[in-house]
Amino acid sequence: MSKAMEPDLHNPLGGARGQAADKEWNHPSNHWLRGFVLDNRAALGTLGVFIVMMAVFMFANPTVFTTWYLYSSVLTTLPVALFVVVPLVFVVTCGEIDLSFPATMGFASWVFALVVQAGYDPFLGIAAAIVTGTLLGFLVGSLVVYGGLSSLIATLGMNFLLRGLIQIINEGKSTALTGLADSWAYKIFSSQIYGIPVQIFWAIAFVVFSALLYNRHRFGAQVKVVGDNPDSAKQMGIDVKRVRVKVFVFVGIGAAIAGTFSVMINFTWWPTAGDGYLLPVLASVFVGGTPTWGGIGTVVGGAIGAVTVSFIQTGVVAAGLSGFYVQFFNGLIIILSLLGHKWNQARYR
Amino acid sequence: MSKAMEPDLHNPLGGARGQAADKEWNHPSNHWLRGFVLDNRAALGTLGVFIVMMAVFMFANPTVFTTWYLYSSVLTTLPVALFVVVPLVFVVTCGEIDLSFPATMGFASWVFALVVQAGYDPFLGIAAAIVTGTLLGFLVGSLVVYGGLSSLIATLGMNFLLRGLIQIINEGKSTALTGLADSWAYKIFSSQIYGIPVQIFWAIAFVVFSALLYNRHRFGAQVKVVGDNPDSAKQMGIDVKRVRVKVFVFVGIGAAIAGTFSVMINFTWWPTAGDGYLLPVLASVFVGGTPTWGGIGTVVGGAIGAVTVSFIQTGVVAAGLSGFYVQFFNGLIIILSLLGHKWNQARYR
Amino acid sequence: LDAQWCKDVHIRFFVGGAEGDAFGTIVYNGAKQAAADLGPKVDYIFSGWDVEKMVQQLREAVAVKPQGIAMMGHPGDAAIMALAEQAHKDGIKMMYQNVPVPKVVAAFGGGYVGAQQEQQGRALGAEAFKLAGLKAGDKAIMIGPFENENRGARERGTVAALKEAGVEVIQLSSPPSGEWASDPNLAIPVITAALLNHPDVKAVGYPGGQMLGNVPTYMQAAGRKPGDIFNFGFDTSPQIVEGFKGGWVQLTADQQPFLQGYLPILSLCQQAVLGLAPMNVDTGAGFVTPQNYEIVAELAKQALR
Amino acid sequence: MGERIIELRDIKKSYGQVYALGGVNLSVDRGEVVGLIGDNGAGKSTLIKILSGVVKPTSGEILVRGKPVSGWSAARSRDAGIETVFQDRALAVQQTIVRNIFMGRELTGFLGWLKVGKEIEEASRLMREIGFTSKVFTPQSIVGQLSGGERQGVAIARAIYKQAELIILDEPTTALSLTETAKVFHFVRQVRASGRSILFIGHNIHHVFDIADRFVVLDRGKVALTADRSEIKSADELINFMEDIAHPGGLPGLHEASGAEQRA
Amino acid sequence: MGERIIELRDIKKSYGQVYALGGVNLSVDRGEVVGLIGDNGAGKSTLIKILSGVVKPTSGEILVRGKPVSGWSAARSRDAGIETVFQDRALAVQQTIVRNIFMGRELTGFLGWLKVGKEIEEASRLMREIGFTSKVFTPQSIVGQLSGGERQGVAIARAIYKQAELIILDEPTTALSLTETAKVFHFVRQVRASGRSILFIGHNIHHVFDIADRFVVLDRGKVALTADRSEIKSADELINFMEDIAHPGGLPGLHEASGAEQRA
Ligand SMILES: Nc1ncnc2c1ncn2[C@@H]1O[C@H](COP(=O)(O)OP(=O)(O)OP(=O)(O)O)[C@@H](O)[C@H]1O
Ligand SMILES: Nc1ncnc2c1ncn2[C@@H]1O[C@H](COP(=O)(O)OP(=O)(O)OP(=O)(O)O)[C@@H](O)[C@H]1O
Ligand SMILES: [Mg+2]
Ligand SMILES: [Mg+2]
Repeated sequence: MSKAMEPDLHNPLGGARGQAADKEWNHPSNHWLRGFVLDNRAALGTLGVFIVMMAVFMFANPTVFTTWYLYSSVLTTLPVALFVVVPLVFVVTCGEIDLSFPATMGFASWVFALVVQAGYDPFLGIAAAIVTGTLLGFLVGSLVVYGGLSSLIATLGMNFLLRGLIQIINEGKSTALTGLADSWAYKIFSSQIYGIPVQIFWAIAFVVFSALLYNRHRFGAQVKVVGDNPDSAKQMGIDVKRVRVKVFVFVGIGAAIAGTFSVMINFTWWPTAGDGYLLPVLASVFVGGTPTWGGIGTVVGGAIGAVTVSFIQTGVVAAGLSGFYVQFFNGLIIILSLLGHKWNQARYR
Repeated sequence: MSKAMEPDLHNPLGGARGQAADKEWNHPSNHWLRGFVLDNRAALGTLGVFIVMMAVFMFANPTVFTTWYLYSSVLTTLPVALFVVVPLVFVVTCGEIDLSFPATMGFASWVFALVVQAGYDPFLGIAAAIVTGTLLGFLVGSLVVYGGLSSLIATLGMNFLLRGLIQIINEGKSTALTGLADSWAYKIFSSQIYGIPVQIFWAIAFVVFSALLYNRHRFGAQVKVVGDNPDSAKQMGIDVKRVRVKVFVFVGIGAAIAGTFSVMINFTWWPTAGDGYLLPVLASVFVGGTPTWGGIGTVVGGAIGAVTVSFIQTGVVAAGLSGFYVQFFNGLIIILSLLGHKWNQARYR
Repeated sequence: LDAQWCKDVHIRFFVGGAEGDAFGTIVYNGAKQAAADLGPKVDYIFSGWDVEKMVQQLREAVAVKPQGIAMMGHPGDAAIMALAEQAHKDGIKMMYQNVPVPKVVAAFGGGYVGAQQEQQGRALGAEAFKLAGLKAGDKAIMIGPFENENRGARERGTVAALKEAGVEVIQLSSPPSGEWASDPNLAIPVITAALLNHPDVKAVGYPGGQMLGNVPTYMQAAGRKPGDIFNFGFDTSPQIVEGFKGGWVQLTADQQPFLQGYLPILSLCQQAVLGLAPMNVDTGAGFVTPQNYEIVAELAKQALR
Repeated sequence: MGERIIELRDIKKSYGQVYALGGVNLSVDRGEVVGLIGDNGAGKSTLIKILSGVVKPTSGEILVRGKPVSGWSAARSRDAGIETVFQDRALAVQQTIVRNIFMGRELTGFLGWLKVGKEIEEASRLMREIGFTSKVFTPQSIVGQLSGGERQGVAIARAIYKQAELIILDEPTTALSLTETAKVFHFVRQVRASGRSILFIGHNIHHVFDIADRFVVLDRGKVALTADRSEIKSADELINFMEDIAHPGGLPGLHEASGAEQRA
Repeated sequence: MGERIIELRDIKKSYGQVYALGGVNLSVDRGEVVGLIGDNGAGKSTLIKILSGVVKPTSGEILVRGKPVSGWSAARSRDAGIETVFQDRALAVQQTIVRNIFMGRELTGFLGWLKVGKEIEEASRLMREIGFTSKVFTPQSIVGQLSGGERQGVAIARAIYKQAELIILDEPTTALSLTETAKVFHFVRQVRASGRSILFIGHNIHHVFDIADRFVVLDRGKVALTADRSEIKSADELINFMEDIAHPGGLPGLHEASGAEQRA
């Protein structure tokens, strides 16, 4: 019997076999900063992409990029995107996708426009829009979840269907809401404070709240578990279908707020309202570092992704390139971000 | 010791334990027709949706739907869609998706237009387009596969990037190929025989060939296995990455042919060529009964899906509804098909 | 004046449509010609006709504080008003194209270059009625982006003019995602279906250059011969010229998109450098018919007209 | 042996045309370890999935502490004090150990906000209790970084958290080494000592024989044998019985192999 | 015992900072059954993944029939006559039994077109050979419809198809009942009788002891013991040895449990 007694390896495999039953837990990264970086690598990666991109633009045209107005103009509509990007991070984490939000934006803001046009207070309009968004989110979510359909295609279908409804009823007519500017609701949600568009404060509050919801609330915890391993979640007594429906409802609410904000910026509701957000919002989520396979994601990363995407067009044009370059740079940023996140993120699934 | 000797169950569980070691294999559905139906339920389901839809349209307007011109006009543009829908069935079966085909269509047909405009034979143009499509497919596939990126987002990015390149170089200018109508290539690929557009024959040949490739060729077998369980495929010595790249190359080739056919219909290349096909083609694949999760699919179903989607718009208009209803019906057909397939298909994953 | 007398001026120019759409390309070429002649630095902006996007692009344009902005009027008075006010405060000269915004112009100034959409559409309707020899009770098809109030104003005008003349008009909406503009072949079955549904239709109107250029294909697919149907529409292009040659197309209202590109830049230069008043030009000048199409043929090939 | 915690009466379950269970009676009393054995496809996993509320039976009755229940579900099963370690382990591999342990019963305070510190503390305690501590891993480590055995540890920690009355272990020693098998056994004994019950499913009859107070043998969806420990002399007796019901006639290949079993 | 089919020399493998293997030597001769045992995470699966070319070693040498090879891959491993039944079974569950058996080596004719009839015939033969036939399932049935044991059957049929010289079975009896374990044993003996070799990985030391001609014990990525059957008297001796290397001092909980092992 040949017994090979070679020296022990300098590696911590011992732990894998539970030898050290009496030893305490120990964080692999003892320094808090290292831990912070490890926990937020996706969001920090997105921030890196954004900083590099802005540095390039600034180098190309320093004057424009040191003008506050440029930023304030982006900050006016950025909130519209943020209110959908953030809930979409939840949806994607949950292992689903929602392509019906543009129609929901259009639908909910239509209700808002109808209420305001009928002479009611805009606050009532906002409430009505949010109720509409909630119901539509519930409808879409139920169809996907209880119908057991692929969310990619089913929500695409719902986007067509809802937009079709809007078109059939409105026959292309838009609604101008010129009186809106004098309302309290406008002052609170859409004016400026010291030159800063007030909607960005609301959007930041929303992002912070959602980030907490994602990382520090039962809802976020369940969304992640459901996206990671739905069978497991089900076995542990989580009502998987309900959690799934809830994320769609969350998108519905976000889309309703986004649509309303958009109408308040433009004083006009168009039957196409929301359509233009489909691709930039989707791109933001993934540029932000939430992967497609579900279970993990980053709300803050998604928000930074939205900022990045918002600045691409502005930056390309300000850097003196013709508008023909915008699509190219959109594609480039998406591909580079994906490559960056790929390299930055360990994958356990 | 209490031994419960209850009567045996009337079920074939015995087989599960290999008791019947000497018995022969036996098909559960002995009748060939039943077997055929079971093996093709997804495609047959799609056919059912199509027939019901056409029946409704025909009921709404019998005269138009008994006119040959209606069909011949659909058959003129349908082949363009078919040449991309079919390879996309392979991509989706392989567990991926390709949203870059519109730009590939545009790029490859641009090369075709350049060659023809430069006075070379259109056959050479077709060859050049196919080479371009192959290379672009290889590029996109390599990026997704070797870069380890999510195909949904990476191909979306590539679509932007390639389209951006086309735009930057052409600055929006289209190319008219007025001489094309007299060429042999046109006669072979784009004229009419007894009132039937000749391109539909090529498309049918392509569908039949691809269906065989899918069901009766090593390539199809490997695509399915890779989409079903890539780890398993890898362990069994299949070069999973290569198979994945190959499906993207297949889409590239299909898109090149589709783009060329599209240019040959009206002798003009636009820098936007192909863009309009993104949503209808995607819808066709899933209306056709190929599920999103990979491993299974149906080429014939996809083709029938393309026919269905082509007829939605035509049917709505012919039935006398305003164009505002088209989107609504698009959405409705997608949702109904998904529900139908869901009910029709057993899922083992 | 120097050849490049406007060279220190910075202008943002809204091309309007998507990169590569037929109409936008000619506008773009007009603007580029003006930039080459006069020397200003011009940023070109594409919106794919998405009105929400246009407003945001205008917001960013105002933020950059160029001397002049040439904006599309599509978002409408209400949406543009606040930004026009800001531009006015910052001393930015404004020009509007394609869709007039009278209230904004009344409040904060600015010029307009483009056809008076509704008016041009009506004129086309009247001209088509005349040239096609239509009578009250005849049937015509009009295709257009009716789902978009502003973009569809022109086609609505045509519909209105024809209806007032007693013609029965069947309206076909083109899909809002612009699929027919990016690939007019996709409309083949739909137009065939409409013609089959209404076999007695005498005239068909098309919303823009790409579709009008594809008329031969549509007619052949529907089994019609040149001259069977009176095809008319807007814009010119090499394909449309071919259509005239083959006898497929009978009438187009040329809204001279080249001028819609050239003139706003010229006017903004004049305002910025010379202090002239903004221009107001109706570019919806003429009709092209089988009698005069040869004049535009060469220009169309170069995407100048 | 004390109160009857749960009882299944005449449970039937069919998947389409396949009958997985054809009328099974099973009960577990307080403080006993029931060993459930049976061939592949006998229906063991199906049975415990019904117990834990994950799968609904086609027919039959479930009684908790003597009372029939209706609307049996995964959540109700856990409320009734039944915890299950499933055969496929059921962990969310991209989440932390903490999130896996508290899956579905997060420690929350006001309005559902998580008590993060409390969770980490509790998770540490649980993991230490079953001996899974390490310098490399913390309760905040991602489960995907753990080895198969370590993951089983997380699953077990999750099951013991809620002082459950009945813990179901579906083949818990599958793919476990001797050392870790021993740990599981140690744990099972501790649970029994604290007056709780265990339903232990396994293929290794030696293991089951060693740990169980009572044996239930499933065969083709039916209970073929129920026997107390005292009624059976050795694991070999059980093994022989199982071979008998599986192959009344006897197959040459099998005897060769079962001989091996007996030799061991 | 005949020709040396494959030999691994000083194989090391690290996953990031984790050393899974730290210099392992292993060889298999023609016609012998080697039993590879070891604790969880000892590196058994990693080692066989290297053998089958699925994982690339960080360093070390692989010799096939005495000749060093370079560019070792899954395909080359199969060409060298090595077939593996992986721990996770590796079946494509939405495909037919035929497609799974011929995965990666489809029977093709002209230009890669499949010989469908031939494949069905061959699959029938293989399945019959290992005793997995049924009235309910045909070679064209979908694997997703099969039970766990039946799926293991498909995996084994796949491995024996190509008259391989060395068949690696990574814990093949895990989750298998006695009956089916016996079947696997029967099959292993048949393979050895036909002059081919087996590398059998398992946790159940009784099983491994019973079947193997030679034992290799892995411990923390190193070979702790290599012994011929003749050198070891009983399974208990092996069990004691493994406990010793795992816990030189001995832990109370373990002795309790290992006592159980010995009793069995
Ligand atoms: N979801 C399902 N759909 C169809 N049949 C199923 C399903 N789950 C289990 N079965 C069938 O039910 C029977 C019992 O399966 P079960 O998993 O309960 O057996 P088991 O005793 O746990 O087997 P093992 O020892 O392999 O784990 C088997 O014939 C199996 O094929
Ligand atoms: N892909 C991987 N990434 C990181 N570490 C890994 C990976 N695969 C295995 N390991 C680690 O390598 C070590 C050896 O694992 P391996 O699966 O070879 O062990 P094993 O002996 O087969 O264990 P078991 O009996 O549980 O199957 C373990 O510590 C494991 O955590
Ligand atoms: Mg089981
Ligand atoms: Mg292993």
